[in-house]
Parts: sequence; structure tokens; C-alpha cells
Amino acid sequence: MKCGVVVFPGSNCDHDVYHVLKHSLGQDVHFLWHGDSSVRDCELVVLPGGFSYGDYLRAGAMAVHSPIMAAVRQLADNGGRVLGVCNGFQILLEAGMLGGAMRRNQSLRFECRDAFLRVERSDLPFTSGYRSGQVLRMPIAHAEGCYIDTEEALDKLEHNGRVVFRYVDSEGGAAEGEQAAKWNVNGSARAIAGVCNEAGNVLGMMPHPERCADKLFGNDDGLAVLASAVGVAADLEGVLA
Amino acid sequence: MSATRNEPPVDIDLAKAQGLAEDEYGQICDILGRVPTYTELGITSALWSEHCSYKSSKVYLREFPTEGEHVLQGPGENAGIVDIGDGWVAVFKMESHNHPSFIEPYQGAATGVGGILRDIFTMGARPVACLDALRFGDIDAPRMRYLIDGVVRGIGDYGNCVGIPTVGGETSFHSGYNENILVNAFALGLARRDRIFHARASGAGNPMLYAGSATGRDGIHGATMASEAFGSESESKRPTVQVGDPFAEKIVLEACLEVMRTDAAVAVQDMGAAGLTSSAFEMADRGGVGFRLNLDRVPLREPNLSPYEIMLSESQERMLLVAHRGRQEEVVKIFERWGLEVAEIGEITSDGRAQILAGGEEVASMPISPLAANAPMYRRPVAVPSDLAARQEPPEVPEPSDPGTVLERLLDTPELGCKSWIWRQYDHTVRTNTVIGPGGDAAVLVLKGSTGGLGLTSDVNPVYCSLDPATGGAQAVAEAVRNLACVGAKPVGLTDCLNFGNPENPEVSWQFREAVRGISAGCRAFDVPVISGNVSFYNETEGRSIPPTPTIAMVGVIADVRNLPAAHFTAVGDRVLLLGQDANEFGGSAYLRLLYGVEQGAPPKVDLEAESRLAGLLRFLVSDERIHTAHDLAEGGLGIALAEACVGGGLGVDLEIDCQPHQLFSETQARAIVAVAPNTAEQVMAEAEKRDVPVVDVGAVGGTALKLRCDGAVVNSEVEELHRIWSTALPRALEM
Amino acid sequence: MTVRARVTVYPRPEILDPQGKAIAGALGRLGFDRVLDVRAGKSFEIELAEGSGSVEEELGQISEKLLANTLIEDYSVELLESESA
Amino acid sequence: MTVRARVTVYPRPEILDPQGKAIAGALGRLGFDRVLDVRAGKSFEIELAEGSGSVEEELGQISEKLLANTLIEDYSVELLESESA
Ligand SMILES: Nc1ncnc2c1ncn2[C@@H]1O[C@H](COP(=O)(O)OP(=O)(O)O)[C@@H](O)[C@H]1O
Ligand SMILES: [Mg+2]
Repeated sequence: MKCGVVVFPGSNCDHDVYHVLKHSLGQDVHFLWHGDSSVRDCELVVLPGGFSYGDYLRAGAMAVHSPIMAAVRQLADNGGRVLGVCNGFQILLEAGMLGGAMRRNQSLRFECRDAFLRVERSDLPFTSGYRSGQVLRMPIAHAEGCYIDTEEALDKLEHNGRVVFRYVDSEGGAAEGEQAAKWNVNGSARAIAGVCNEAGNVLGMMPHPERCADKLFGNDDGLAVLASAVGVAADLEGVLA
Repeated sequence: MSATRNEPPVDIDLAKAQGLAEDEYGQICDILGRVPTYTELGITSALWSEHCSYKSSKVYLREFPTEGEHVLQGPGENAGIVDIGDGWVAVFKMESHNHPSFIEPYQGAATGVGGILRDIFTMGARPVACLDALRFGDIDAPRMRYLIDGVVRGIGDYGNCVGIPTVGGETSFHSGYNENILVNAFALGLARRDRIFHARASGAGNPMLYAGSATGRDGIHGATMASEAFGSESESKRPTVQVGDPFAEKIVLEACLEVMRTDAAVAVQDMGAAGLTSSAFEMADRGGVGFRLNLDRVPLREPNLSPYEIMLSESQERMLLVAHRGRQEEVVKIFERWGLEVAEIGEITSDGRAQILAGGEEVASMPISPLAANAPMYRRPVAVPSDLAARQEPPEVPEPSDPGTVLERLLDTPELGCKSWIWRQYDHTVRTNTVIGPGGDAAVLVLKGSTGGLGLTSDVNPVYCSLDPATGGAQAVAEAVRNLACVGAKPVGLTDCLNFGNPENPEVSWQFREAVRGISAGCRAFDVPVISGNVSFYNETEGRSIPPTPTIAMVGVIADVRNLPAAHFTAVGDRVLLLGQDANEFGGSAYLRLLYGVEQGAPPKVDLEAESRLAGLLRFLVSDERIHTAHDLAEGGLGIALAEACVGGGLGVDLEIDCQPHQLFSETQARAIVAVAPNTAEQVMAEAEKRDVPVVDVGAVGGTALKLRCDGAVVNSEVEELHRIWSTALPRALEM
Repeated sequence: MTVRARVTVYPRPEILDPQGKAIAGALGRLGFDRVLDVRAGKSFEIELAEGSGSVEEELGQISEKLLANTLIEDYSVELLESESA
Repeated sequence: MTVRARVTVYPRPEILDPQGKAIAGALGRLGFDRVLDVRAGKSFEIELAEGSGSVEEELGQISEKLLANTLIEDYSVELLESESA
């Protein structure tokens, strides 16, 4: 699949995503410059992690106004696939493409560690490689990952099945109660780790699938996010070879 | 040349106020053949400062072995370079940011990271990893929690934003740092061997370009200046704290690497300490050329900076480049595309002089190489510390009444507790090269596109160094080698950060000389060259100096990173083998210091040959994929090493050890534990014996407790409980 | 002529403000026990060139477009003083 | 009775303000070309219980001790309104 990875000033997971798409999944990948006004013929565009414009005002706030974002929006409207990871998720939120907003982590500190996620939907282009209810281990690395919205909006989000990943405990149980802070790593409302749009072709998630896409790092739980997105069969053993 | 503008007249008093000694002032007058201008005086005092000239340390640093088969660039450039095979080179260096971090921990530590990253990418290498070595005082000392929090946030926020993982480091606490904390930042970059860049200016007529952030009054050494003589108003406007802008750094980094790929640039250098002065002079001196700068063209953040201020500003995230005449447009375009300010501020000349213009006047005209060649160098008086013999008296070692309780008490200290509260605030997985991050003995990076990788570690034990700096220096090198060996890495080079007190104090000078001697001996024994480094003197408050702290950061190569052992136990049933032989050594031990407040005795002896044999054995075992676990013994001895190996994987052990209970905490060097599948234990033991490394099988992995019997004493501690104590010790002490 | 203004941005009242809470807690521990509540916001001082349109309107747009995320934040605009160049 | 006050904290004028710089740049790219300069600061709204000492003094101490890093930041205190409970 023809894939684009957007480079904003301050992106720093751009090469990591590129590497997985190109070398682990054998796709046709290009970098897209934030100043470009077209995504060319890409069918999947990834907004990578990092600190676009230093995240100086609010994470993602300045990147939204880059010329490329109009083209990304267009692609999404036309049914193309858009994946925002970490800073990319924050940018999608600031762009109003997913609803909700990010606040600083509950701990008020940057958190770099593994989180456990439950796959809430496996019928999306990004999750078809998983089983519904499957528990994944995936690294997070962010300071502003606490997803919030009004109760009403959250209810609607849930109702429409737009919660794609949720932070859970290592057994897949709810990250609630006394242990909530341990598992819901940033204090997100309803332990939301990733959401999609109505149509299901735009996904934003805080954890980094590209950082756990290779057995070398002791974890390839994230590979199927990217593999699914580019339509590589969910038979991941084949992909890994 | 006449005095320009309304600058103060230069005389010996002003020179002294700027930190120049009387004969240094005489020297510069001789070199110029006249009295320097105000700007020239500032330039000279900066270039000849301890920080830039290494005047008190140079005579000793020459002892370091700096050459080796892998070394492409030793000390003298922005960073050292070693060949790591397959056409790749590793570029690395460590630097201190101690004083700024004590004043303003967040910005001090952040700009420390920024500075070391620039040192790496100016060489054409992409930074891929950082380490941070931190020394704090007692947690309850004034401001200490604030300092710790600020330093950790500063390092995290800067490195995270630039997108370079901090994959390891070290952290220790000692009252000797109550008033002088240490922040040492290490960075490593990778480059293709044929794409290395040197900061060596050449080619008369080539334009000099300034790129990055605009210049403000940051960090000019206002304190040492004669303030009456020079507008006290502008003095008061000078910020003492430099503020880092990691976003600017990130784009400067990307833009510089892009520029270097074009061949349009001749030389690139960052503006670090002494800013434009040191970058321009060093670049020209290395290339044997001169330059002409027009300060009116320097981008300024605020109006009305004097030439003196522009030359000495330490504003962050700025670069100086020399481009090939006719190709500067390409360079300019790249910087502009990244949204950076760029200006042509001068050109290279052939006369070997630094000519500096401002407001149509010449404010400085100095011959460059004599300034460098005549930089002062001192062999300061040395004296053995008067209390040394007393401090080295053998300590009394109390027998623990219950070694299990002792173990728990040790794990409950910030010193020996888990440091994850720190490294969780650092992105250690970005760039997806981190095979082993913080928490093991050494960090491991994979070199993408191959199975090979690098091991990185930073080590020193300041308590040992204070009891015997030569032994402490050698021990730091040995420990680094040992930590690398645990992940199968063969050392290729090291960088150091030598943190000491006031070199004008003969006892400090002695410490420095001895430490360098010890490090050099270590380097020779392991055949590891020093390829770069940094000296930080004057870590002293009210006459009290820090413990001598020569931090060593070492890099090793690993042929295959795919099946490395862990630092913790991973498989039930594994045999636990103890390598090395205890000699009951407690001088400077954690046991005496943390439980009894005693820092007494000679530090553990360093047997460099035994260390070499152990490291060789460990590397062999790792490369042969025969071991599941490898963890060296360091602070806290066998007891702490076992506890760490248990809590790291949540597995217990059942062991029988032939020693007296207190020996569990002896810190004899050249020891490690490994765990192996039962059916390979014999082979491994035979290999150890063949290599003359003492080895005993002490028991097996399994169960939920750390169980151990020695000389009638019993330890039986639930691993879960040990984990709870160990993992929360630091945040509890910090109350964060 | 230039105009100076200040835009202040606060989390909306119904949104939790963990930073404000943390500060209030820290102040309590420092012994400032009169402190009942803290809200943490942002403040921007903006210098504008005199132009044709209304300054307030311009600042409103600036705030909506960039300075505040109106989903979770409120903003207010305040003119400071004008300066002749 | 409670007192409400606002503490505003800004980087000192001579200190680099990376945030302000980045925001000014973004506003320029958005076409707000009247914007000459932006400084980014913090704003705290504090609610205090009526007490014996002077409110201003208390807020001064709070600012010095916690809200502002006076090495690099200036602060100012402004009383809002009092409310009877
Ligand atoms: N300041 C720090 N930053 C990052 N990692 C750290 C820091 N301090 C300690 N660590 C990590 O914690 C682990 C234990 O450190 P240390 O006790 O110094 O190890 P060792 O005794 O093997 O040298 C190491 O993996 C180290 O990298
Ligand atoms: Mg170790």
C-alpha cells in the first residue's frame, strides 16, 4: 500500500513508523512534509509521535495549521486511512477530527512505560489483525495523554463504539478502583487509549505500536496495528519472517 | 588599534576582574604587542578560562591512552569517534552542567543535554542515545528535593522533545554533594564512516554562516566583571540562567544533518561555552586560518548588545558554519525551509587573524594560533590530604544480627533502591533501537539493518575515589567494563567527566592527578582508549569540595543483540553461579556507609587482570548464548546483586553460600552472578575454570522468596516484599 | 503605534484541573493554609501593530484559532496600553 | 468570606521565551501578521480564606515560594473580588 508519514517540525517517531512500514511490512512509504498541500496518492497517512512545534502551547495545537493537514482531512473524508500515534493523536484531536481533548497526565509527569490495552473493536482497518477483547502490551511515552471530553460526549462515543483501545490491567480487567492509576497510565476518562471516527477510517491512539513491532524488543504486540492498516493478512507469522 | 566606542579602558585590574592572572594578562599584551581592547580582553579571558583551556588539567590528561585500532578521532574535537564496523562510527562525549544545575536545576540540566547533543551532531552524527550521571546530596538537605525534581524534569523534557532516548545513567546520593550537585550528560551519535564532519575551517573567502536561535545576553560571565567600569545597567539585564529551547534544537539538528549531506558546508561547530568566541576561534585554529566577523549581522534577540556581549553570549541552540563560497545559498535554503534564522556573518581569511567588526569599527584583531598555543597551562601544587591515612584505617565491620533485615534496609535507601522514578520520566524507547533500556547493567542499542549493537554504561564510585582516587579511578573503568561484559559488549572507547573541587587546593589537585593515573591504568589494562571527555573543577562551596567524581561512560560493541541475558533471573530451575572470589572488603562500602554512617578504610582492591579474565569469560558466555542471566556485583555486594536479580523478574532463589553473613555485603571487585540452564552449568563452570575465574554453584532459581543460608544465618525474604521496598524507596524518600 | 493585550486561558470550570489541585496541595503542605482553591491557567502578552480591524476581534480570532482549545478552555481578552513607536 | 486573586507569572523580559517565540511564529503562519511579539506566561486564580495577615503579602510569599521561579520569572498579584460565603 502506498503510505505517507508526515514530518512536522519536531516529529520524532517519523523514522520509527517508516521503518516498520517499509522494512517489516514491505510497503511503499514516503515522508510527507508538513508544508506540502497534498498527500499525493497515499492510501494510508500516519501522523507520527513527537513534539510538533515543541508542544509548546498545547500538544498538537500548532501542527493542526500546517498545510498538509487540509490534505489529511480530505483523505479522511474520502475514506482514506489516517492513523495518529501519540502526538499524531493529539493533532487529530486539535484538528477536531476525533472529538475530545488531551490534558496533562494525571501524574503531571512524562510517563514512559508499558501499558496494557484491550482491543475493543477488531472490525476496523487498524485492528482486523486482533481479536476483540485481546490484551496487548504497548509502550507509552507522553506527558499529555489524559483523554477528556464531556460526559455526554463520552457516552455518545461509547454508544457509537468509537473507543478502540482501553487501558486495562495486565489480565484485561478494568483499570478502575484503587489500582486505576497503575494501569490507566495517564488518567484518561474511561481509560480510553484510542478512538476512531464514525466511519472507522481515522484512528488516534496514545500508545506506540511502532515501538513494539519486533520480537527483538521482546514485544511485537503492536505490529498488527500497522499490518492491518496496510491490509497485510493478519497472519503475522508470515509478516515477521 | 585604539579603544573603541565607550568601552572601558583595559588595564590589569580589569583583566583580573575578568579572571585573568597577572602573567596571563602580560602574555596577551605580548602577543598583541599592545593593550587589548575591551572585547579582546573578554575573548582572551574566555579562551583562557579553566573551562575552555583546561589549564589546570592538561598536564595530566596527556597521560590518558587515546589511541587504539578503532579510534578515528580522539580528544580535541567536539566529540570522539570510534569505528564500530560495517562502515559505521560511534561519536560520543560526556559533559558536565553542574553549576548551572545547582542554580536552576530545570534549565541547567536541560541546557546540559542540549549542549552535549550539539557536540555530537556537529560531527555529522545523528544522536541516538543519552545517558545521565547524577550526584545529589542527602535528600533532606536544603533544596535537594527541588533540585532532584528539577534536574530530572529538565533532562526529560529536553531529551524527550528532541526525540533522543535516555537509555541509562546512574544516580547516587552523598552529603558531599549537598551544595554542589553533579549533572553529567552523555550523548552518542551514529554516522557513516565516510560522512564524518570536522569542525575545521578552511578556504579563504568562504562565508561564515550563523544559524539557529538569536543571540541574547544569556550566560555572559557578568559576575567576574568590573561592573562599575561597564554600564551597570546592561550588567543587571544579563540573565544568569540560560533557557533551553528543545524544539529549536530539534530543528537545528535536522537542518544541520541535512546541510552536511549536501557537501556545501566546510565545517560546522556549535556555539557552546564562550559562544561565538570559542566556536570561531576553535574552528579557525584547527584549520590554521583566520576569519573576519561582522557583528552587525548577528541575529539578536534584543537590541543594543555590545560586541563584547555578542562575542561572549552563551545563548543556546546556535551553530556556526563555514560554507563553500558560491554554495551558501543551498545551506541558507535548508535552514530557511526548517524555519530557522540564518545569516552570513563573516568569512574565512588567510592571514590567521581574528578580525571582528562592529558598527563600522574594528573591535578586535588578534592572531589566532598564538592565542591557542600560548594558552596557560599549570602544574598546580599537589598534597596528599592530611586526613587520608586516618580515613584509610581499616574499619570495624559489625556482623549483621539478621542479614535479611539488613538487605531490606539497604534496598530501602534512595542509593540502592530502584531508579525507575527517574527513568520513567525519560523517553527511553523512541527511535526504536533500545534493546535494553534503563534498569540493567548496561543499556543496549541495536544498529538497525544488522544484528549488531552497542552497549553503553556510566560508572564511578565517589566514596572509593575519596578514600583512594587512583583505585577509585581504576575501579570506575573496571566496573564499566564489567557492566558491558554482562551484555556481551566489548569496549571500544570511553569518555569521562572529571568532576572535582578547586584545583588551586593542592589536595584536590592530588586527587585529580591520582584519579587520572588510576583511569589510565584501567584503560591500558583493558585496552580502552579515552576518546573525549570533560573536566569540571571548582565544585566547591565555602571551602568544601565534592568527593572526587571521575565519571566514566563506556561504549562497547556487540556482534549479535538477539539473545542477550537479562540482569535478572528468568527461568525456574536455572543454576546460579557465583563468579569471582570474595576478599571481605568493606572500605567505602554501602554496608558501612548507609547503615552505620562510616566511610572508612581502603576501597576494594582493583585487580585489573582478574577483571579482564572475568569480562572475557562473560563476553564469551553471552556470545555463546549459554547464560540466561548475568549481573555484576557492585555497591552492596552479593546481597544486593541477588536481590536485584530476584526483583527484576519476580523469581526467587534458594542458595547455600559459604561465607560469614556480613560477607554478603562485601564489595570485592571482579565478581558477577550468572544463571544457566541446569544442563549447561557444568560446561559453564569448566569454561570459567579454564579461564582462571573462580566459580561456585550456589543454588537454583525458583520459588517466591530469596532464600539463602550462610554460616548458620538465614535470609528468607519474599521477593514481592523486596520488590515493594526496592521499587518505592526513591519516590518515598522524595515524597513524590 | 502598537497595541498590547493579554489573553488569559483557563480550563473550563467543569473540567478537572489536576495542576491547580497539585499546587493547592503543595501550598497546603508549605503551610499556606488559607489557600482554599487554585486554578492554573495560561497568560499571553501580545503586541500588535495598529491595523485596520478591531483589536478585540483579532484577539478573539487568535484565541479561538490557537491560544485556547475551546472544548475545554475559556479565554478572556484584556487590552493593556498602547505605545507610540 | 473568601478573597479571590490572580497571580500572573512571566519569563523576565531578558530571558528567552521559547513558547512565546513558537506561538508568535505560528500566528504569523496563520496570517495574523499584525502580531509583533508574544510572551507566554502562567496565570493562577487563587481563592483564600479571610485571615489575619495581609492578602497581598501572603500572595507575594506564595508566588516567591512556589508559583514563580524568581531567577527567571517576574510575577504580579492582582486582587479580584471578595465573596461572602
Ligand atoms: N539517572 C539515571 N538515568 C537513567 N537511568 C538510570 C539513572 N540512574 C540509574 N539508572 C539506571 O538504573 C540501573 C541501575 O543503575 P546502577 O545501580 O548505577 O547500575 P550498576 O551498579 O550496574 O552500574 C541502570 O540500568 C541505570 O542505567
Ligand atoms: Mg552493574
